[in-house]
Order: sequence, then C-alpha cells, then structure tokens
Amino acid sequence: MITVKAFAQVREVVGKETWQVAGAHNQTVADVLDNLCELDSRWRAAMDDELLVAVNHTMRDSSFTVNDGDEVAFFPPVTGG
Amino acid sequence: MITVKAFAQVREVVGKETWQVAGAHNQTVADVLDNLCELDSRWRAAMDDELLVAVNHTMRDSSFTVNDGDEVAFFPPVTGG
Amino acid sequence: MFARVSDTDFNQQRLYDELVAGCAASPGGIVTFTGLVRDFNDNGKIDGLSLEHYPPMTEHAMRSLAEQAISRFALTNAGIVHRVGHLSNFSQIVWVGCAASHRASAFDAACYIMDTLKTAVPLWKKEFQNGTGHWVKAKASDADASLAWMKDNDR
Amino acid sequence: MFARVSDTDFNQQRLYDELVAGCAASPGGIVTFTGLVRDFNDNGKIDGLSLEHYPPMTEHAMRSLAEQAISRFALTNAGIVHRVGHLSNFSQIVWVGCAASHRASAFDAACYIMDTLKTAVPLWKKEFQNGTGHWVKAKASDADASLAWMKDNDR
Repeated sequence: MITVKAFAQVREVVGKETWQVAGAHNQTVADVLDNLCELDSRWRAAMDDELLVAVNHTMRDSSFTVNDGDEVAFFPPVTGG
Repeated sequence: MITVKAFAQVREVVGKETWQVAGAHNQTVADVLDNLCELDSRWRAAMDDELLVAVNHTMRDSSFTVNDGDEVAFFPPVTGG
Repeated sequence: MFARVSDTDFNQQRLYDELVAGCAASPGGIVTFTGLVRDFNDNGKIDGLSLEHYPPMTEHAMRSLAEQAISRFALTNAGIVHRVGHLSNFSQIVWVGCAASHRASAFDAACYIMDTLKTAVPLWKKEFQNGTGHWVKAKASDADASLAWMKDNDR
Repeated sequence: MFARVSDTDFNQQRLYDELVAGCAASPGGIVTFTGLVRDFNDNGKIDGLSLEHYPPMTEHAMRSLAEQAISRFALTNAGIVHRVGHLSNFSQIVWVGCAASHRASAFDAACYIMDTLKTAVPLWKKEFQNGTGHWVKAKASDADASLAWMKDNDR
C-alpha cells in the first residue's frame, strides 16, 4: 500500500488528509495521481491548480518512482514564513 | 577662537583632546591644520596617517571653510560596529 | 543548530541566547529575522490567520535548510523556529537567526533561509477576512528570490 | 526611531519591543544585527577592547543614518544602539533593528546601516593584547561596502 497525504487547498478539495492506494511495480508519482483520480473524481479537480509532490518527506517531481510502503504527499505551493 | 578636537590615535599623538586656535577670515580646514602644526609639531606627526575631519559634527573635506566659533575635529578612519 | 515547529509564541531573547550558546566559535555578528502577521492584505483588513503544515516533513525541511546555510555561508550557528495553528494580527510567525564571523555572511545566510523557506518548507497560510478563510496564494516574487540563490553560487 | 550611545549592556528583547512599539504601521518583517567582541584578531587572542567616540557627533550621525535608512528603504521603524567604553570578549557592541512591510527592505536597510556606520560614525576600537592596547585599523573592505551603497541607488 501507498499512503497518500493531502494538505491545504488540496486537502479541502479532496475532502480528507489521508488516503491509501495499492502499490504497483515501477509506478511513478503521476501513476499514483491517476489511480487517485479513478478512486475519487475530486482528485481531478485538485489537479486544476499547481500541485507539489513530496515522497517520504522530500520534494520530487511527477516522474519519480514510488515504491510500496512510501508516503506520497500532494499540496499547493507553500506560503509559510 | 576655533575649538579643535582630536580623537583616538590622533589624540594620543598630539597629546590632548581639546585645542584652541585663533579664528581668521576665509580660512579652510587645511589652514587650521597648518596653524596647529606651527603651534605644536606633534600635529605634523599626526598628519602621517589618514585624517578625517568634522566641522560642527558633520564630516567635511580639507577645503571646507571654517568660521570663528566652529568646532573642528580631526580623527583617524572610524572602526565602530 | 536548531529547527523547530511550535504551537506557542517565542521569546526573542531566549532564541538569541540559544543561538549564541550553540556557536561553534566566537561569532562576530548575529542577524535575526522575525516575520509578523500584518493586519491587512491586498483586499483590506484581515483578522488573523491559521498555519497548516506537514508535521514530519516541516522540521526535516527546516533542519536541512539550516544545515545547508551553515555550510554554504560558513556560519558558526543557525536556528529556525516557525509557528503553526491560529495566529492573531501582529503575532510573531517565524524567527531565523544566523551567527557568523563576518556580518556579510550572517546577512546573506538569513536572507537565503527566508527566501528558501518560502518555497521549500511545507507550510500554508489561510487568512481570515469577514469571517471567511482564504488560502494565501504563493507569490511569484518568492519563487524568483528562491531560484536566484540556486543560480547564484558565486555570491 | 531611536539612536543611542550606551555605556551599559543592552537586552535583545527590550530593544526588539521598543522597535515594534515605535512602528508607524504594522510591520511584516524585522531584521536585527548584533555585533559582538570576538576573542581573537589576525595576530591571535585578544583580551577585550575599548571604544572611544566623539560624544555629540556620534548620536547625531547615528540618528541621521537611521532617518536616511527609514526614508531610503520605506521602513516602518529603525533603531541603533552602540556601546562605548571597555568591553570584554564576547560582549555585545552594537545593535541595529529595521522593521518594514517586506523582508527585502528590512534586510537591505540593516545591511546599509551597518556598512555606513562602519565608515561614517565617529567610533574607534582599541584591542588589548598581552596587556597592550592597539588601535584597530579601518578595513578597506568596509570602505568598499559603504561606497557601494552610495553608487547603488537602484538597489
């Protein structure tokens, strides 16, 4: 299983913070996002705005390979400071 | 009269902080320094190093005109902060 | 080095003392930056904000940032504290402290940490206006400032 | 705005609070710089220093500098405190605080004040080494940094 996290606007659009999707061989961040869209169409709406991705707490891009057990987080550009 | 002040190395070289020299018409900072050198040769030694000048608490150069009653200060480049 | 997320306010003197106490060598200069909640935005008056974050990643990213700054600018120490949760107008949001032998390094490092934090640490502000919360949009100027440090390795 | 010469130590929190209390408008960012006595110079260990100044001119020059910084960088407030007299190793020497709507202005202004103070405010350091005092020589790099601000009116 892959644990998916959603923060800020993304969390509000998809309705909750924590999701689970099945792990698969050689899948990328983009594949995980496709799976999420099939699971719940609100993820498609979340993709209307710019999404950042972190895999296991490190920023990555959508071609990064995701392994079973990883934590993948989607969130908007950050606004701290 | 013109009040002359000396600070830091300059004060140590000329031996005391406060001096008095006669005021004269149309004299410049450079003229005041010439008068000081005639008064006490230690002022010549003080001129071996770079001197900064303030007239009435504002930095000026050696061509600045000094009037009777002004306070003229000579000191080395500053090293605060 | 310290990097902390906090749900309570911080004290300037205590953070300054902690930074000095942790210095690897006698520092010549210390620069601090404190970010505060302003009482207005482009649309008018605001009534505080709330800060959401990604708990395990936030401190991890702040710690990496402090370590990068120490190595890049030869700092004797660096510290970052960022508050989360609800913050009223005028509250302190973030504190960054950098200690160095020479003042230019301390200034550059504090500037670098703030510019990078604004694009790389998972924190999000929601401002309240007339009872409604609005997510703050990331500024293009913040992205530009952060990018400039990546290109600017000679600085 | 405040600019003071002091023969006693200062407290970070109190100066920070004074700066915030005197802000003309709600500030978004505050940058402080603190200069400290290091325990060494190019010739080895030192044992403190003493700071001489030109009493009526020092505060006058510091006040002008703070006012120039407020107007040049659109600050909401600025403060400068400089100690004089004998200072032991690790003591605080100088504190500069700048408050602004935007962080870049606060950083630039604090940097400008320090660079300019190092060439334009009548203060002189004498360092003690093996029981003998040596006047500190002005650094060419300080003169260059100060000159850069005079040329750099676009910054």
